[in-house]
Amino acid sequence: MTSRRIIRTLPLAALAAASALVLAGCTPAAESPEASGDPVTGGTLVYASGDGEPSCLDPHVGGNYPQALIAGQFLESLVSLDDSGEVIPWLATEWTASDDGLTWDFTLRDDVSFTDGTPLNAEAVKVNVEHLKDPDTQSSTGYLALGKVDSVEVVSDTVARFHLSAPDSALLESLTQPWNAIESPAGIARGMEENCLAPIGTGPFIVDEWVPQDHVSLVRNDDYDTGPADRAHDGAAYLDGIEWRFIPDSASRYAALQAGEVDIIDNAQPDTLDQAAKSGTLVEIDAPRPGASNRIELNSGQAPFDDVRVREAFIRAADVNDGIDALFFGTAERSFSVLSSVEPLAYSDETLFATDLDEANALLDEAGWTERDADGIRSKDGVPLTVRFPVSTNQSIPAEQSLFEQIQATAKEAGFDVQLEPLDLSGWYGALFTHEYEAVSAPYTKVGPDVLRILYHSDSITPAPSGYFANLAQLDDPELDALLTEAASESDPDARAALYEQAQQIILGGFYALPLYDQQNHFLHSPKLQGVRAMPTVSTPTFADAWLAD
Amino acid sequence: MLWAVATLTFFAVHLVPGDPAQAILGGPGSQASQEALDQVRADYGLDRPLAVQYLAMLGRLASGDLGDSYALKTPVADLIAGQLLGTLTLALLALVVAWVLAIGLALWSTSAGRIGRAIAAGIELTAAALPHFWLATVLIAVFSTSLGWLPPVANDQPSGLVLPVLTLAVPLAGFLAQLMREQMLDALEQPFTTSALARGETAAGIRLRHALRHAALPAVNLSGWAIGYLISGAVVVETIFARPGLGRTLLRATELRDVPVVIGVVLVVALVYVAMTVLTDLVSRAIDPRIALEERA
Amino acid sequence: MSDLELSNRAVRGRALPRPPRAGTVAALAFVAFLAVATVAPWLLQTADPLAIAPREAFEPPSAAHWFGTDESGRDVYSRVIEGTATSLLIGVSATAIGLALGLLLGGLAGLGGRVLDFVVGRVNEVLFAFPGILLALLIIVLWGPGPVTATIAVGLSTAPGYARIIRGELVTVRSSGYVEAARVLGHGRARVLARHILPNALAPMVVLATLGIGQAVVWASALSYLGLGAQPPAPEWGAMLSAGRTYITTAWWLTVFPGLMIVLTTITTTVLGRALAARDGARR
Amino acid sequence: MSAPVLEVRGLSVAFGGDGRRRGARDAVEVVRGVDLTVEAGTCVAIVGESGSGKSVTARALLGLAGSGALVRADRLTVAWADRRDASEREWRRTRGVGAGLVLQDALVSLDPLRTIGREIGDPLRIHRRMSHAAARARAIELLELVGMPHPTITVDRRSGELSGGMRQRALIASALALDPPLLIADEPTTALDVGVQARVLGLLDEARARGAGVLLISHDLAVVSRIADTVIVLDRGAVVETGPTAEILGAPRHPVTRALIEAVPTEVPRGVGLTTRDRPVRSAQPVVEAARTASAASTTGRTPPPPPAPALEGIGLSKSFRVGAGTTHAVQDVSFRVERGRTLGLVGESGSGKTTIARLALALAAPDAGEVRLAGEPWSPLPERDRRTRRSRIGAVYQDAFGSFDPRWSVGRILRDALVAARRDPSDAAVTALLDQVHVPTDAAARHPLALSGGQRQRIAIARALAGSPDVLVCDEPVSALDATVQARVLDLLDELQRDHGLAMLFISHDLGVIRHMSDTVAVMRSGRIVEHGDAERVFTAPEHEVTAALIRDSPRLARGDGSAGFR
Repeated sequence: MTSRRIIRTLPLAALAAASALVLAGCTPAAESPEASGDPVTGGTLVYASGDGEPSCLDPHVGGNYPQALIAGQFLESLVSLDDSGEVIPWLATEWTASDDGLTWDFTLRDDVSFTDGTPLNAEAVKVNVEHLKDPDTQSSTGYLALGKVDSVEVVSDTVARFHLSAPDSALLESLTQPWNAIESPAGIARGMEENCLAPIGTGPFIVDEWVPQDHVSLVRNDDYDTGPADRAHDGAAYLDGIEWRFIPDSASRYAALQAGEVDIIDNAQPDTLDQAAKSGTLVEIDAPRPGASNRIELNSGQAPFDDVRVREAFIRAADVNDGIDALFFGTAERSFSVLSSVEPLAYSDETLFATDLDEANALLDEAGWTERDADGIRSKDGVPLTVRFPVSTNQSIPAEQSLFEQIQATAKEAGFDVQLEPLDLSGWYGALFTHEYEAVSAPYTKVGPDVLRILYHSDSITPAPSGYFANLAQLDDPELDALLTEAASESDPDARAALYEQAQQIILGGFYALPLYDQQNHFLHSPKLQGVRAMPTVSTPTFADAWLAD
Repeated sequence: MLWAVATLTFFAVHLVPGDPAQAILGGPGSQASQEALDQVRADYGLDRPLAVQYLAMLGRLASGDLGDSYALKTPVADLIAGQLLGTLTLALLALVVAWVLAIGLALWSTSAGRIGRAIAAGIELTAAALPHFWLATVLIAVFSTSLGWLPPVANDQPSGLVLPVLTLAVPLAGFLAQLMREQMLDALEQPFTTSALARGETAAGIRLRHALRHAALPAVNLSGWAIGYLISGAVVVETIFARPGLGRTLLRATELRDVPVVIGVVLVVALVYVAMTVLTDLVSRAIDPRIALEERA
Repeated sequence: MSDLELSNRAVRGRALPRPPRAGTVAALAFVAFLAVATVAPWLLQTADPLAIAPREAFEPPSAAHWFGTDESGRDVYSRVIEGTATSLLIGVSATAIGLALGLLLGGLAGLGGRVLDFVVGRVNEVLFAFPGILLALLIIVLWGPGPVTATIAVGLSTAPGYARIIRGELVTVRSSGYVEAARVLGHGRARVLARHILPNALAPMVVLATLGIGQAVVWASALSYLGLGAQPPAPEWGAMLSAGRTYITTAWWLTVFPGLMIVLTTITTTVLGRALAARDGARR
Repeated sequence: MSAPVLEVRGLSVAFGGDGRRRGARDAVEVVRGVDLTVEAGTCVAIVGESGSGKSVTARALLGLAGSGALVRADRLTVAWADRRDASEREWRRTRGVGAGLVLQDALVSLDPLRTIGREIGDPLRIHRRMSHAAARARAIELLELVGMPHPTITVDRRSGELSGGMRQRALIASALALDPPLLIADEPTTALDVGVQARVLGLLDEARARGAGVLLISHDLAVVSRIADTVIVLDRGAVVETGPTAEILGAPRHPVTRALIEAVPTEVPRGVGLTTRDRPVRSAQPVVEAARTASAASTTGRTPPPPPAPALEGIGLSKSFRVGAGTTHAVQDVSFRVERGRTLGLVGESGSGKTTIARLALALAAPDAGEVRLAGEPWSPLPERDRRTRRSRIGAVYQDAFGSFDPRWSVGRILRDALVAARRDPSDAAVTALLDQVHVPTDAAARHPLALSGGQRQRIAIARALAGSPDVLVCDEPVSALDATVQARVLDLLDELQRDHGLAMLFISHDLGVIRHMSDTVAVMRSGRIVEHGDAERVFTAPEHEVTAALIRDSPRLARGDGSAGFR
């Protein structure tokens, strides 16, 4: 069996020096006091999260972004990504794939133990994969990412062999995600209830205590010496610990940061980013999430958007550029791709999205929507041109909801009756499951372009038992299906890139989606906090190298 | 009474669209498999008829067991026990502060002239009309962001309680002050006020020793309602000030369709309400023996 | 969930401070303003309340935009005017629902004899023990968010308060001298009920309802904050208030003006309610 | 002899002038140039109808006329201190120390939320800076002084927990706490039962005997005549007559005084009018003669031979109420008859069961035992449905006329409603006729009862009762809330109506004088039973039961000119 080495181990020391100053995506908001002086050991960082408090700290269970945010502090993955999107070693030092792409060998570091003393070995990896695939774990994100993994074989103490049912070009990218991080088998064995309260990993911090609705206390792992290959320094973290607080109200969160009650906040709102930039007293980290961009999917599965002319008319009519500028205070850049700008394979085509009201009107006339009522709403055969747009109040920030209102206003000029329906999460999913929507915005975070297969492959129209389906545009195109399937198993990077570009051309050219901007992921922190960076994987911040300056 | 509350809540929550099995498996949007859903339904007895589930719930409640949270998988009793103190502290402190503010305002406004009274009435009405969420934001903007006196979110220090308590107390004080002012003015027109003045009592003495008692009476009676009002307000206040508590627990549980937690919280709130009602009843009887007399008549 | 107890005392209280005449006149003037804003908003508006102009977003109050512009560059003043109808509709309908249900419950308790009184009394106690917001949340998860649900939710949660007061009124009126006098004259039960008991027991409800409208608007705005308000882009004061709250540090005018309308409406309804009560009380 | 404890010259009190702010509106003077002197050890009474300014005068003497009042006096010396233009602080030195005030109805004049010990102790605490314990001890002494039973227990009670008499004593005790040289008592006995009334007057008399000057304010000349040395008659804010009690009562000079004296019904024979001034004499015969004739006619049964059955009859009536855990027997085995054209007077202290009898008679309550018969036919056993059509046969007049009117209705509507109930044509003419009958101007039909005087309201209530041309009229304390002269006019009206319509009347009152004046036969009640029953004249002149005797003894009587007043 010949195997091709995909990636090499990197000299850790060299990389540390290189990335110490280049903090991924970190843009000082102003002339902030530059990171000066040597790292300081000690101190407890207070992190304020605006995301919902997880019901379980183990990201294997369920698997959402809030879990990823905190899990990144105490769990580590087999591999990571560097700033350029290349896969780099983490707990696994090297990996090889068989030519048929069905067998992968991961060589693990032999000097790592979980914080409960359990050694990290191939058996542990096997237990983790089995844990993720066990229905009792109720894993969703991690489970999907390992969809093609059949089993894990313990080759030796340090070599774990993954057996796949089909080639998976996205496997490594999937394994970088916190939802597929490696936990202590002994920890998992305690059962879900206990493991949810304090999962045990190999990361720089250890879960000490979780006071529901208030905070999670993390303390330093003094024995820590791992980290992804691009980590800034060796050894344990500088911080004594982290107090991870949940402050759901964005205004309070920002006020708490201003008052010095907390050191860093996530989900910073556009107006506060603007304010912070002007005042120059806070530092911003802009780390767009990977996977899909924020876009409005047009339901092509039913009238009126089953007609490409109507879809194009909507996109031509909806004027979003000025709105994005005003509402996001210049913190969000208009996107013309369905993929996040951090995805190297993202394909963008601005020409398709130029606003043109006359064109929109012409297209609608051509499509037969010629009658207009007193309000200017078009109709065809007595059926009004209605666009039901369920909006999740949990997922869309106020600025985004305002943007939708502006789309509603501009689309109306072409004769669309956009009905915005703000709904809570349950109601929102309910509207999607019953297909009571013509347009919807649903962010999706995943590492790598394989997210396109999840979002636009016709298989994803078939709902899961829960009613969930990811292909909200209901895009059913055999040609696209074939491209996405091929890309997912194509191991040659260039060929893969070409396939994905073709796929994206089909999606954009068919006017199935109106891209808006990247999934916004802004952090603000006090200048005291230094050495923090967002992981190039799913853009969660890591505090392994962070310190609090005096 | 608690039984009725539990029953009502049980059926109300079961009317809510949404599959509890789904809620158990990570909430809406999770991509749980059919097997997992079936498994959970069997485990939690969700496949049994509603009546059976209802009886099972009553059985558990009767033995003091509130069940396990669907979302957190921990016993509801533990969950609530951990949150109750925070909310009660907040609500009771707010009640006390509201009382103090209301008494102060009522004493001042009844001794002030026409213009003073009009101003007081304006203050009261405005205070009573302030939505909690707005007041909280303004307080944070003024006292934390601009002045930097107080922390904008709850912390371990007492200073962290000031703004949440004020947010809850100010609108309530508006209500109470209106009520107390009216009662005081009423009391000041009663013949016993003339009697007391004729004994040489000072105007301040009349207000403190006579009118205040009369004003306090209806306000005491209102305190049971006030606790319910404050706990309702706590949903918003705890969210804004990031305080742990029942309000946030309830909001979250409702969003997640976490039936046992919703029932548990409602029961506890009802219990607090009942306790408060009994207490206010005792207090008002102590203040006013006429109540007991009237009941006998 | 409300100041009903208080309002009732205001209605019953003997020594009501009668609002100064100037206050009543000002309140009436404001009501006239609200009436115009409801029926013919275009008479007062300076701009299209729905017309967006992203380039003119977040402009502070000026001669062109009296109350400034919002995040989409819409004229806040015109939106506040436009929102009057919706907001008042929410307030009025919520109060109407609460009152109707309160009438039913209170009527059963106050007129239906001992057993019914006891049963309804307990039901009412149970409803009272429910925190209002929970009732609202339950109703909202039942029927989904939106202005209609919010209205129903607020209405339902005020019902126990009304029921309690209506029962009290009925019991008082039922044992009053004039009801006895009517019986002595030989009038039948139905006539006494229709001519004396209901009109007199329900007269104070007009005042209570006036007082309840403002509070209903406030509660509905709280629901808006929790993400369960009116349909965008329809302007509604509560929804505007909660939407503007996001920008409170950068654009104060977004919340201050809708907030002012709510407060003014509440004050106005209260002042008028009291004026009514004073008039009514003078006749008693 | 030392200087008087109270000397007032030219006292004027005006309201509503708004002099402080605008001065544009004219002030209404409610007290005009009153002169007043009270010597130590004497009692001076101010008498007048409501609105005559007597209460305002009393309050002005303590600086309590109210914040809107303008008080002027040439001389205002209270307890030897000049209090003209006194500051609030100066007034406080007078209040409680120099002068004590006793108001009407201690239920509202004592703070119902404070123990009477504290209320009595207040002056001690305020003026003597006495400790709480010492004040309480002194309060107990004071309660003993006023004859309060069990003072050590009652000192910790609140006014609501005490009976009316005990409350009034506590109130007097609080006024006496610092033994002030002047005691001002404003209607101290109104609304009290006669027994209690007598004891309260006795307490004031004792204070006077101890050397205090007492200023007694009352609308009731009979009360005043008991203890007052001097009487001052006030009318519309001005003194119209003043002099020694005996002189005033014996030889009243002013018409107001005369009206007041005439209005006292006690000694006026049945059927004789109490008023001569306002009402035109409707009969050609002299009033007295006419009355006597009518009275004689009805008693001797001039027209048709004695009817087969009494108009209203109660047979063995019993009624009890559950009160808390116990049962109150409001009425026990009571029987009575009221004949056509005659009046049965029902008298007794409050709580004796009088009102329950009225309710039973009106079939508003069903008796536990016994039966009420109307015109010889069953009345109380009927189902309400059958009774309804016959209700117009029996009318009712209550003490609180105003409360018996629907607050939303005008006088006309009230009367039309009554006509409808009686199946009569509710025409304007019928309403006018009813108003004529009770001597109320016809334009009152358009007005609201609120706009009428107390006497007019009671007349409207009577007119309503007459709408069905009843045979029987049940009057429950119909004049108790009215001023003496108004009371007199209403009583005269009832008398007249009885004569004109041959009404049988069940007349209930706690006032012996009224009962005596109105009744042909009298029943005396106590604790739910009739203890004495008989011809009115006989009962009053030769009471057989001790309850009756005590009632008669305690009843204030106008000592007409015999110079011997009350307790002397």
